[in-house]
Amino acid sequence: MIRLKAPVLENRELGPGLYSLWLAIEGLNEVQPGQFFEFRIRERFLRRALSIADQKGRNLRFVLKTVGSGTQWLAQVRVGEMLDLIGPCGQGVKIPDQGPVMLLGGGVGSAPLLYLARRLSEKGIKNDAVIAACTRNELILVEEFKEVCREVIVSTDDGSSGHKGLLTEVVRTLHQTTQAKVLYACGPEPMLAALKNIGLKQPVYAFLESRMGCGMGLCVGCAVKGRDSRYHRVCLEGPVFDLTEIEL
Amino acid sequence: MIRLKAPVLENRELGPGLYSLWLAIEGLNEVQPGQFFEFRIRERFLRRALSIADQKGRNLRFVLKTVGSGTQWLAQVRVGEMLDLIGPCGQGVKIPDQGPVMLLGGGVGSAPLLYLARRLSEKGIKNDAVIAACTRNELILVEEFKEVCREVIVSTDDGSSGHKGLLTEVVRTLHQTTQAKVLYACGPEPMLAALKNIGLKQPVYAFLESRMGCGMGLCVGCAVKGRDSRYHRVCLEGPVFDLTEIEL
Amino acid sequence: MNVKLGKTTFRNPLVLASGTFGYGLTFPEVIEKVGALVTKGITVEERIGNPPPRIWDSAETVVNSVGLENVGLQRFQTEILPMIPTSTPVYVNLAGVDLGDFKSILQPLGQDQRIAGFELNLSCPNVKEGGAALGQSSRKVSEVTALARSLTVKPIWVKLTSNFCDVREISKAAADAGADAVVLVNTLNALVIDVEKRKPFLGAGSGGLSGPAVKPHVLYIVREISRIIDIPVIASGGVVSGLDVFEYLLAGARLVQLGSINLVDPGAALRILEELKDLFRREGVNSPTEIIGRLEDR
Amino acid sequence: MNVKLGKTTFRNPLVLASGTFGYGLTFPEVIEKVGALVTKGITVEERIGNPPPRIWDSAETVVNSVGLENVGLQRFQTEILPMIPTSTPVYVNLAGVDLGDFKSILQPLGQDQRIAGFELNLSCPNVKEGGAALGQSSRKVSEVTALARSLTVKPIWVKLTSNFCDVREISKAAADAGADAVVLVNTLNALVIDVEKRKPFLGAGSGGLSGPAVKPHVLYIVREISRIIDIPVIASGGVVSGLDVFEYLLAGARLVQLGSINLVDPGAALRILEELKDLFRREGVNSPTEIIGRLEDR
Ligand SMILES: Cc1cc2nc3c(=O)[nH]c(=O)nc-3n(C[C@H](O)[C@H](O)[C@H](O)COP(=O)(O)OP(=O)(O)OC[C@H]3O[C@@H](n4cnc5c(N)ncnc54)[C@H](O)[C@@H]3O)c2cc1C
Ligand SMILES: Cc1cc2nc3c(=O)[nH]c(=O)nc-3n(C[C@H](O)[C@H](O)[C@H](O)COP(=O)(O)OP(=O)(O)OC[C@H]3O[C@@H](n4cnc5c(N)ncnc54)[C@H](O)[C@@H]3O)c2cc1C
Ligand SMILES: Cc1cc2nc3c(=O)[nH]c(=O)nc-3n(C[C@H](O)[C@H](O)[C@H](O)COP(=O)(O)O)c2cc1C
Ligand SMILES: Cc1cc2nc3c(=O)[nH]c(=O)nc-3n(C[C@H](O)[C@H](O)[C@H](O)COP(=O)(O)O)c2cc1C
Ligand code: FES
Ligand code: FES
Repeated sequence: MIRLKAPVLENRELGPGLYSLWLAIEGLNEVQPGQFFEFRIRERFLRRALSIADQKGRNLRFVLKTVGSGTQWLAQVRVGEMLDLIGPCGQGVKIPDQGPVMLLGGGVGSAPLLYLARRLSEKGIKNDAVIAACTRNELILVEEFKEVCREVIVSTDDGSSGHKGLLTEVVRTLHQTTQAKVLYACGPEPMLAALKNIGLKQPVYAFLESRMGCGMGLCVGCAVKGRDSRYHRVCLEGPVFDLTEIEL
Repeated sequence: MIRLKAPVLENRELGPGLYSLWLAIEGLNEVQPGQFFEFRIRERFLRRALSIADQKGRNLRFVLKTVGSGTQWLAQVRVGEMLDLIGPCGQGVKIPDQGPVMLLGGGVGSAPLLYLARRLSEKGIKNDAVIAACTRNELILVEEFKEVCREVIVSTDDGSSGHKGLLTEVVRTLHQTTQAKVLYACGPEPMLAALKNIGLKQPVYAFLESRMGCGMGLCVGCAVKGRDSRYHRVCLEGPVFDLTEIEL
Repeated sequence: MNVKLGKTTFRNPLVLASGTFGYGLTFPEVIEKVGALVTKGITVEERIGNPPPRIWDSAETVVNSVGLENVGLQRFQTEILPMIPTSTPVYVNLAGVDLGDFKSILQPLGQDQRIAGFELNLSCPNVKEGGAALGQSSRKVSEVTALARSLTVKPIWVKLTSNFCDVREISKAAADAGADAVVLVNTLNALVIDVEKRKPFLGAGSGGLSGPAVKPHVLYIVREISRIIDIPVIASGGVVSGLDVFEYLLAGARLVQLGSINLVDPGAALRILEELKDLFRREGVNSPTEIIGRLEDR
Repeated sequence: MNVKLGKTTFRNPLVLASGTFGYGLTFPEVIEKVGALVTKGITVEERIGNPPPRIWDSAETVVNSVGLENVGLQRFQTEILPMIPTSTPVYVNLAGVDLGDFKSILQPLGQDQRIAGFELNLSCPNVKEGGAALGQSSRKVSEVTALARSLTVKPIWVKLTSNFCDVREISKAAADAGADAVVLVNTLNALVIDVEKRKPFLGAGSGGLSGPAVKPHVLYIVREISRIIDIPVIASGGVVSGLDVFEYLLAGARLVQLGSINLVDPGAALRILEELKDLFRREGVNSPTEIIGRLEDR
């Protein structure tokens, strides 16, 4: 984990409030899917966390959704601007030895799964993705997923594209679900909570969010409650947890 | 005095830390030399005051020197950006009925005098200007002054351009000084204080600065001590005061 | 948007805070829309105020050391009172060093028709005597409030400080002595340093901290105290938006003062009022009374 | 950059504040360059801490409600102490509900070679019992300090709160009871509201305010108290730059803690140290001692 300055190579709007940033990162060791960077922003004192969404050589991609002044500031950075980041933070996902793997992305939560899909496909592990969103224009990265997944299933809550219904409902009906050895899910908390309750037999790993102080294990600000009723640090032990190990 | 949004038409560097901004101001009544606008800035809670430096139709010019984060923010605004301002604030200068008038500008203090010179020349009142700065590249607006003044005398503390020496020393030696019916001075406080002591017989009006809260008479933040040992509000009774009326 | 405090009905919960709207002689279009206006602090004798600089700011704070510059009782009566706005209730902020001062002011002004009520400033950090020194002692707050109570039937708001005292005790003392409301809180004592000169930056040596950064702290105080006293609480600290006003109402404030934001935009109260109305619509709230103190526990 | 506090010499006046650098087990390259490190608060029993969310921020503030999450005395002794940094003096921040708690911790730890000293946390706003409730009473501060004094010969710093009390009196009590220094001040009580839920935003209900916005207020407190007590003052509040440290030294602080800024940049202490050195060069200062308390009057 290091602090670095990285120039913005591209900032593109993907949908309403959804932006894709490519940054050039120098002097960085390997990064893992699930890891994130802490971005210094104007307007707020603390950094903001964004997950690695993709990688091309030294360049890293981040996808963000504007939800407050921090992400709004990040959404307006211009090409050439230097961003101040710390990372990579958190534990990367342990890439499983065999597939098939199923990736479940809700909303902007699909972003970190793209990088996971890429790494899986590089290792020759079969993976299918369900990319879900409330509505059509909030679906992100579908074309990119198609490049690295065996199959990409799209679903929207309002049926404006792909399957109609909540991601969890769709997942239940898919034959890929039963085939998968392991599932990775990233999305809003209600989605993760629902996934817990649809009786999947396989391990499900969830990419969690939480309000973070430092992202580096210094402050214990990022607690998430474990099954053992203790708090775990999302930034240090996570952000990826076995879904059965945490309370949602 | 109104609050308005005004687009930046031009932002040009004039010298080290010196910037000229042109803004398009809609829906504004006449403005007077000596008046100023209060600019909303990022990074600081209170507005920052800049004097009107020139006017062309609906467009107003401001010249600023970067001294802190407020002026630094203003220095980097881009063409097309909308600024939030309140103004015109303060009392304008009463344009005298006859000349010659002498204008004494030190550093960025020359800026508001340019607009005064323009208004004087429009009224056909002869005026001479002494434009002073520490060194050559900090001299501003000399060409513009030449358009509207009878004579423009340049002086620098280090002699890198024009007369060498402090503005007050130069002023003492000029024949224009004795001819002038009235003088207007704007510059750093030590310059104004020195002017007080060189025994000028004519009235000298000083354009003052002070740390302001509101710029509109609400807070009494902008006090300057008068000869009567009372405080006067620079924003409301000023910013232009008879030099003999104030303590420096 | 009506809200009642004692027997008085205010057209909305917004109050322009003392020292940030002068004597209310400018911007009538703003004043006529707010619930009330509090004047700059008045003292028996004219005060010229503190030496400059008097103000400093950061992104989310202001530190001021104006120091109760005011025209004094006599000129206030002769020059200001005749011009004071009639479109909105005007509360006169009163400052003094001792009981005698408050008596000198309240005897002539206590029954004046043009004045809606009084805010006793027992909390100014910018004067050497009186001000916060009074407000840090329950006994003195009690004495001054009781004296004021005996000299006027108009509403008495007691504006308190949280510096170097237990404002919970002080608030109780004010309530017990007959205050109609407490105003929480005046600016926090603050020091700004000019490193080059190795001196305080402000001419007065120190000042009072206000602005959005203090809001979470003042919200806490407002909630604490509105739970332990029986008289209404008026909030003052860091309001810049309708959302902030909503929060203070939830935390238990009955009226909410706007201070520093007026300096940035004298029309801020109008914007904040619109924001508050929008929020009420969105949240299905019909009147401030519905939400005052309705912050639930976690 | 050396500075002495009692018999101890620190390599420079920078101290990493409790709760913002864990137990000092990461970033050794930073820790070895500062004057001292204060650990996260330790309690007798393990504490799981407060429910999330635990942190909120604005441009110039942080509000946290971590709530003394810690491994407890026993695991601290067995798991943490053996790994604690030796490159820099480590002060252990201690929290407790009553005298018994402090006794339980100080009896085993009081003479431990690996510990440079103790910071008694009588000021945590994020726990229901103990914390600030102790620190708001001169008597209790006196008792806890005296007890600690009797159980260790190591330096005792007493970390105080300015909320709902007169921190001047409390500081005197700590000094009289044998503290080696007071640390001024812990976070200010703060409430953040989730308007949609009409509940406090933070899981614990409320939290503590820190960050650059509090600096002018804490500077004021540091100057006031360093003038009225005979033991050294350690400043804690809003430091983000070398200039801030310089200001605290001028105001009378002997050591200066860095808190929230560590969360933004764990290497901040190194940058701040360089800035301070530059400033010393520019101002012709050879040692912190030359400027401590040397703020002139206006
Ligand atoms: C490990 C990790 C990885 C992440 N990766 C990504 C990613 O790849 N892409 C992405 O878009 N996001 C990601 N996030 C989330 C992202 O960090 C947050 O969206 C961001 O920090 C929000 O900052 P903000 O300043 O925009 O919003 P804030 O203003 O801080 O608000 C954030 C949310 O909290 C709520 N909130 C704040 N204050 C209050 C209050 N007083 N009352 C009620 N609610 C309040 C807001 O409503 C909002 O929904 C990640 C988070 C973590 C922890
Ligand atoms: C009526 C009026 C008209 C003006 N017109 C112009 C104009 O036309 N052009 C122009 O360039 N300027 C003008 N000014 C001045 C301009 O408003 C100021 O330069 C500006 O407000 C500074 O803001 P800032 O945020 O850049 O600097 P700040 O950071 O606010 O600092 C301003 C100055 O105060 C000092 N200062 C601040 N805090 C401290 C501290 N703690 N210790 C010591 N010193 C401190 C700084 O060193 C600096 O010199 C005018 C001012 C007035 C009142
Ligand atoms: C410039 C200025 C002058 C003030 N003058 C007074 C005053 O005369 N009397 C008083 O009781 N409060 C005074 N205050 C305090 C405000 O009324 C208000 O209580 C405080 O600023 C906190 O609110 P805010 O954060 O909204 O500004 C003053 C505040 C400022 C910024
Ligand atoms: C996330 C966080 C956790 C903290 N935990 C503790 C603690 O355990 N014990 C303590 O005495 N102070 C704690 N503090 C207070 C800091 O040590 C410091 O006194 C305070 O934040 C003010 O300084 P700052 O403005 O530099 O942050 C904590 C502060 C923060 C931001
Ligand atoms: S965010 Fe600070 S420990 Fe996780
Ligand atoms: S700046 Fe507020 S009265 Fe002049």
